[in-house]
Amino acid sequence: MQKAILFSAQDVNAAGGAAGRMFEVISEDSETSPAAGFLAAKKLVEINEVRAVLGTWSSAVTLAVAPMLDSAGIIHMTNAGTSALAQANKAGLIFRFSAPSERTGVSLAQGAIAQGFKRIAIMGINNASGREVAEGARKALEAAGVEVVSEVIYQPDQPSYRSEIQQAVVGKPEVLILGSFLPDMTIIVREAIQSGANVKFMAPAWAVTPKLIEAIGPGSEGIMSADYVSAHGTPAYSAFAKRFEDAVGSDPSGNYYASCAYDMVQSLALAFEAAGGSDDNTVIANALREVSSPPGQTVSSFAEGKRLLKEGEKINYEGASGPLDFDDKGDVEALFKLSVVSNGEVQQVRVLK
Amino acid sequence: MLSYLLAILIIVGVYTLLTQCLNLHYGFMGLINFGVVGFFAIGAYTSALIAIAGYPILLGVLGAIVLASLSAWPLGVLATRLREDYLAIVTLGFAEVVRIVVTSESWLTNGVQGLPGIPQPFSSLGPNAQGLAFLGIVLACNLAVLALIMRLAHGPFGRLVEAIRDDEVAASALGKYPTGPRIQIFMIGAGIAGLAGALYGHYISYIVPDQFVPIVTFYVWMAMIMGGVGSLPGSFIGAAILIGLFEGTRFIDDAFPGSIGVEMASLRLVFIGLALVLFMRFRPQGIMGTRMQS
Amino acid sequence: MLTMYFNLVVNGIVLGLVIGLAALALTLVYAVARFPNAATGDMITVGAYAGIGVQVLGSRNTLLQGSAAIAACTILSMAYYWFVFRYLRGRGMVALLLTSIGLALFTRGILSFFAGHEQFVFQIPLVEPYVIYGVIIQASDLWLAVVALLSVVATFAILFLTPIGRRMRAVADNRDLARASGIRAESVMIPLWGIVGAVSAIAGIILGIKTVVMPETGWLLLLPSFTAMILGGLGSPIGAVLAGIALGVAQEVASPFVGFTYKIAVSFLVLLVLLIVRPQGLFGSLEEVR
Amino acid sequence: MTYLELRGVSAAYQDVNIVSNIDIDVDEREIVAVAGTNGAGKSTIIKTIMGLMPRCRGTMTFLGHNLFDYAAEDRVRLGISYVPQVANVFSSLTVLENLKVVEGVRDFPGRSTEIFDLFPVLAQRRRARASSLSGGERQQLALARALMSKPSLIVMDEPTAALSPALATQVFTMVRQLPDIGVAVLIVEQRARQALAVSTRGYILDSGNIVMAGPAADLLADTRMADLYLGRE
Repeated sequence: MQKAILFSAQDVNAAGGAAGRMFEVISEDSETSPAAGFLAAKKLVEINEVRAVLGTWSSAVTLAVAPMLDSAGIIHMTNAGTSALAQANKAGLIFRFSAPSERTGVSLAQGAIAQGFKRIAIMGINNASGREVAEGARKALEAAGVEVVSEVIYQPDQPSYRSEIQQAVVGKPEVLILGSFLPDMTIIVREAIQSGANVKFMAPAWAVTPKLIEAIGPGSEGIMSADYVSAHGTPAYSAFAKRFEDAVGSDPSGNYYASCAYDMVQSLALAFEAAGGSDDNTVIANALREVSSPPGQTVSSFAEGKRLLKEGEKINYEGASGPLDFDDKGDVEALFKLSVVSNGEVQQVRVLK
Repeated sequence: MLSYLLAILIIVGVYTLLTQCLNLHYGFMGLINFGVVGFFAIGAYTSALIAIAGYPILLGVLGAIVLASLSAWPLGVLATRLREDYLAIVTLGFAEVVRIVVTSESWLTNGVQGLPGIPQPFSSLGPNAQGLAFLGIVLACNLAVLALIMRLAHGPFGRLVEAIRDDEVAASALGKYPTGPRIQIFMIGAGIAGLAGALYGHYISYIVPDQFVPIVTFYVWMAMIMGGVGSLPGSFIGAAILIGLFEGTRFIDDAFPGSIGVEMASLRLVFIGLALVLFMRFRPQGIMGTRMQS
Repeated sequence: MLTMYFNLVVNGIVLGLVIGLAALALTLVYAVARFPNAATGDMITVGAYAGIGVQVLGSRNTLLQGSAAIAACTILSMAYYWFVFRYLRGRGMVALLLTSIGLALFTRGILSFFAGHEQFVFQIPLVEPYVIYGVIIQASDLWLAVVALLSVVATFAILFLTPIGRRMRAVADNRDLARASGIRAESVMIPLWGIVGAVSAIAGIILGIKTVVMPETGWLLLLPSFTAMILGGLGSPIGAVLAGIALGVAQEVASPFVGFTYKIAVSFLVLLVLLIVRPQGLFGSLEEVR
Repeated sequence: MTYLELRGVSAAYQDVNIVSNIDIDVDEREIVAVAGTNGAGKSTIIKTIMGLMPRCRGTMTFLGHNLFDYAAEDRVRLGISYVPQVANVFSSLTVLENLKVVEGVRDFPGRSTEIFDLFPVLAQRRRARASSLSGGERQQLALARALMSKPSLIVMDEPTAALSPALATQVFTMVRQLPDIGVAVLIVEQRARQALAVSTRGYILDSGNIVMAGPAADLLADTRMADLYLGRE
């Protein structure tokens, strides 16, 4: 993620910077600990005098730094999925580049229904994200009149989840919706296969990565994932992916957040350009909404957008991670796709409405 | 700049309180408390919940102290009966149970989502003045605790402890320290940690179970060891070095941009681990301390 | 219904074997050095990463991976003793424990610096389980049980059938008497720390195969292993292993009643009750007979 | 010939001297008793000789070797064996293991068989855990282990402390036989009269100082000493 941000900033600076100013990236480590994140952000704001903080993804860290950034008037771009973020967004300076976890849960449920499953069980890791995914899925299933066979919330960092799996599959579900992260998902799927549970798996895209497929091997065929429609396959994404791989040396598809991080910097730069380099972050934030939403000519990089802005055109940034049309709460409009692992790759099946 | 400095000093102040708690437990009484973070969590949650419910912050802080002390009572009773290393693991387990409870009982604690929006005192003053005022409170709390511990140490019970410690024969004759005061001391210490938790919650304004993991306890032990076991000024110095280590490493990255990045977290762990080992090996009495109890 | 409980028991035994192996490594150190060695958890992690290292170099042979892990951990463990713990003898439990925590953090920092925070996985084929009257037994768990059992047996053979093992137990029993009888403590301690390393390595490989390998892998196992060590009677190797299994079973069988988030607290509760009722541990110990 | 020679030896815990300025000699095939009341510092002298006291001063030689040059575990190799007062056996080991564990120390393989000939009681219980032995049997085992290394000198710390008078007499009988197999003995005892009765020479220790020394018979005959230190019969 950090690499994607640096890469993106280089792009901006190579295009002559935004409103005549170059971007400088200073990175701090939140250790995914709220207290450390708080002090890290405080240091960025006070010592490095940054204008925007990008790339927080842990819900706990994001919620810990949000009020402080908010009162200091700093733009905050995040991937955190927690629903509590909306409350913290008082000044309209928070932008979330991915969907809320609960919404991911809903789309998993929709995906399961769309695939024709009747008996569905839910497992969620006991943290903010896992619980919200599980909750979203359950609510959506109940609303659609589909029975939830069982729901299990499990503790993180256990050496084995056999009993949890046993509990989840006791009602013989056809599919298991997992509100999981990669490590626990890896263990659960492996244990489930090895204990002969005849069930399919479905999880948020952040857990269904090439790492997972590598870890499970052939057994990973058919694992489904749902996520926010990224621009996978679009020219914007392909261009980004190729250049990213050349520059950084790794394939960004392995890291869900790489494209988000790239877009954060690009869109911020466009907003800065559009706002004429204003020193007021509220102006920038409003400009950000404008340059990323219709109406306007679609662009997918800062360089392209900058040129159009110079010509006085309206633009609409559609990034490598998706169309990015922010609403008042700073959330993007959620449009989800269902993917499935086949031939060892995550392949898109359909878009979920 | 000022506000960042204030933030660091406030966190140092909170850790100083925790270190004072441990100094009272271990440095003074020889009780091996590996559950400091449990009392810290109880304090933070109690005060936050009371304040969020709309009661005055002061009431929350008082509640934090009282509840943390009360929760220490059964452990204190146990402490008088258990071998020292058993107590260590019992307290460690206690802190883990506290964390599991606040994680699980989401009707009360909002579980893994954490409690956002904890009321902050002086929030109308603007960041710098607020930080300054908060630092004043933290300082005052530390001084009050210091005075309390001094009184305990120089009171009749403190003299008894001192006498027993210096006289091997008396120690073996009496067996252990008298039970009643031992439990009281344990509870008072826990109250101090509860106070630290309350201050911490109101300052950061957001608490979540992830903040109360066992490693926090070990950090406090580190601060005590570095400062010097049994030394009260050492509590402050130890806490300051600890936070200094954490925050200082942030600036390495500024000096050499892009050189280390996320690997910094690993290096920080290496530094802290190494510091602990070297201190134990070469200066077990800490910076301020004169003796190491074993 | 009954099948469910049988399955939970099986789950508990599997979990308990992993905990028990870690507790065995802990208790061996406790027996001779009288402190809970918090660096054990990260030693286990080192074992897992050593195995992964072999895999990265191209070999999927578990035996080879295990040997590498044992070699790495044995050397590291002896180095811990030689460069650190040797100098701290007689400093008291707390000093040694804190030092071991320092070593634990240090080790984890080094590991994550070089290996990063992303997970690694042992590439093993996933196979269907044996189902006996509804009780599910995974092939890999059978292997795990065999290996765990073998390592316990090997440890016992060394301790009880060899001259060096005899001397280790003598030093553990009464260090002063051993020295005054002419037993060089040092010549006993180094192989003992080596064994501790080897046991940790095996626990690491097993844990790695069962789960995923990350820098925190072993550290997270520490608290249940501490509990098992006390439960088994400090310093009692057989007690540690049995207590590990007992804890695992108690935790899993309790889960239908207390839920999956509270099941971890069960082991703490068991410990608390035991300490009040029977402070010398379930299986007695060196402490008891001294 | 002088086996063991202590000259001006002091030993301290932290900064407090427990014994000061002690002179003791033990000659070939001699039994020497150090008698004194509880807390006189008897055990400290033994521990000093065995290298188990952290702080000591003075000179201490054994067969011409400066003992301070040798770590505790190496003093055995010079030919000194130790029978401590309490915790005198490895209680979690069996009787046989208690003997075998020191087999490699001076390398007399098969020595345990010879020892079992000397101690038939132990031979019967060779598979038993030492913790299951009676007090008298433990004392025998401790002595047996001390003999494993064919020592020239055995130092014994109150071997009869926890024993009944009958068993104590048994132990003293055993001690009396040791010079016959070429072993000198240094024994500290509270049962001073009995100890002196089997000894050739004796020292009386009080508050860490030697207050009287001489042939055992003379000490026993000295009525002043008898009143003060030996207790009335």
